[in-house]
Amino acid sequence: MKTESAISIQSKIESLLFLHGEPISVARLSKALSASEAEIEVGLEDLAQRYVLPESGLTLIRNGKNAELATRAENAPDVEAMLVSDREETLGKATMETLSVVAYRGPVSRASIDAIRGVNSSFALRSLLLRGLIDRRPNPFDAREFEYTPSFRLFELLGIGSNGELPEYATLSRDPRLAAREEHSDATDADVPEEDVPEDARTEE
Amino acid sequence: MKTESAISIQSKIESLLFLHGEPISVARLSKALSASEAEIEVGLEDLAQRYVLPESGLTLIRNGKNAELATRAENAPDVEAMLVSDREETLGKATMETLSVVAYRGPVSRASIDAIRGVNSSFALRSLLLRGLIDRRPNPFDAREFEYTPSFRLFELLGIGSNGELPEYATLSRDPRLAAREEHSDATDADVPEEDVPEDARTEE
Amino acid sequence: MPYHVRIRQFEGPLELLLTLIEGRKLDITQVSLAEVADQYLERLASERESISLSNLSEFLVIAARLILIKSKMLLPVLQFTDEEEESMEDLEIRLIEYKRFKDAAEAIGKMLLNRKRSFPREKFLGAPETFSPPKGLSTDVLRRHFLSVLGDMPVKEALIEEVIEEVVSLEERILTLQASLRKRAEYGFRELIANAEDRMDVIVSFLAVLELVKQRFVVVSQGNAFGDIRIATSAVESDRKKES
Repeated sequence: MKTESAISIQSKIESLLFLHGEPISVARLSKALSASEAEIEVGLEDLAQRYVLPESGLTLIRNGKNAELATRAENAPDVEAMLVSDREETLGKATMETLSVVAYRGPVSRASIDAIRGVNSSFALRSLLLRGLIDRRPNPFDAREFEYTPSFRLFELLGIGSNGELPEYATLSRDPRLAAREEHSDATDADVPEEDVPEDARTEE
Repeated sequence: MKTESAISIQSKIESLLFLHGEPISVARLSKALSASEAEIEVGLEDLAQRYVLPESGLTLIRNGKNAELATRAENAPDVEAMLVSDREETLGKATMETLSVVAYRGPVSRASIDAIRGVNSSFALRSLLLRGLIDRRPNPFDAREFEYTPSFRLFELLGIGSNGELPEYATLSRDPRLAAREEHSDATDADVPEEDVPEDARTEE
Repeated sequence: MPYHVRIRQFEGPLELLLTLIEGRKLDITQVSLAEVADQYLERLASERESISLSNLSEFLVIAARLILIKSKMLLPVLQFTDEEEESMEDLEIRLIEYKRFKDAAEAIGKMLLNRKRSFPREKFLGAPETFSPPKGLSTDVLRRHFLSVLGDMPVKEALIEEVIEEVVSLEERILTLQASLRKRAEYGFRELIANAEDRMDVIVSFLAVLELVKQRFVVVSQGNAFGDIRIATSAVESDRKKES
């Protein structure tokens, strides 16, 4: 098809490398894009050529039969500065609330965290993982799902041995309002009672 | 230094967006790169232009004062094969209506959404928040209220670069009463209170 | 008790109105609004039980506007206040706007189904994880944030209670009216609303009368265009009384 072929193989390779944080082999790219390894090699060449232009911020790293996307070497100072500043930054309300839910409720699934907070928590969880404040592991009962726990280093920092030592843990971790929220999260549009009062109703007063 | 200035701001912006992954504000880019927000805007524009070329595998998504790098929407079939697919369940009628109001009118309060739909939209909003299709933040003019905006995730799923690419954006993004009022009043009474300018002024003459 | 299955094609008053107008293949105008007014009131009366409390007041407000529009069509000589005129036109604007969003929702739905979509990159993908807690983190800070999450939980609040009051008042009004009519055979609508505190009060009374007409408890008549609406116990009801 005309429109299909207008998007070059170079473009598709770039999309795949962009999403993948690690090197990908030429063989794997060839399989994923149903193209010969020779075609992939040409695509990678073209990509590398394009990245040489001064307006590009990316670079292609080749290591034998593997390829990986990275930031342009000349931009390293800016990149480093951003990594450092991000880690020194204070955590926002959303991230702190997510941390508190993991601390009091961990091990806890993302779906439960979302339901308890009433909003999607994926950005907050990613930040907390990067900062080593929480850990992620596959749910032993459902391999498709992860569960989140506070990290040991977090406990060390807080000077406690387990989350049971958090203030008012027994009451707060079993607050009945939590269960009510989690129940509602798997209801679909159709079967939720209309009288259901949403969490943000109070803002309307 | 010659070599330093040869690397355009566009290149640095691309490096930072690539590294950061998640949406980043123009203000933060401006601070990180010691450039004015206007310069950043120009750089983002240039970047978006470059991504239009068929050999590019990336795209720039804009949402208000934030920007994010993502894969080219047309490459989805190739990219999906390599990802753990997060199959979306279909959304109900009420949820879709609410989503469309937020997409075109965001930032928008719950009261305004309810007024447009003629029904209470809180459950639909909660469902959209949990799915990460919309975001909420306190209303800058009234902290007791939230305002809702479309999320980057929504634009990613729709395969568009900004809300301007939504169908019939120009018509739907504007309140018809405001449009009527502006039409009927000249520049001098632009800031009279709403009650003073009836929308049917013309028919009353 | 048999299962009570809720089957409703519409969620809110605007959707109901639009369904009625489109069902007759009409454009959205004052005339078409007047044409579907009766149907709207019938549906409202017959499906009131399945309408949630939080939405009922909006159904009633729109019912009141439809009654205004209908009376304007039927009695062109009637004078309306600017506010009333505006509220009639506003309903038309709102309905057109609602229809646009309903169509947009469908368009967006289709877009979500096609395979064209972008994927973002994870934050700092590939960057090493380093332990970097925020300054001042303590167990008490965590406790406070957890409490704030708990505080976001649903609270039954005033808004809903107000609506309940409105509904209760509609029900009460019907009972009061029935009781009064048992004592006296006929009432004037003006008499009925003499003590009305506000517009909503008048609307509630009017709806109460409509409800009673529907239940065949009363019959209403109007002598001339500006005459008072006379409300009288219906023949059916008088017979019922005699029998008992």
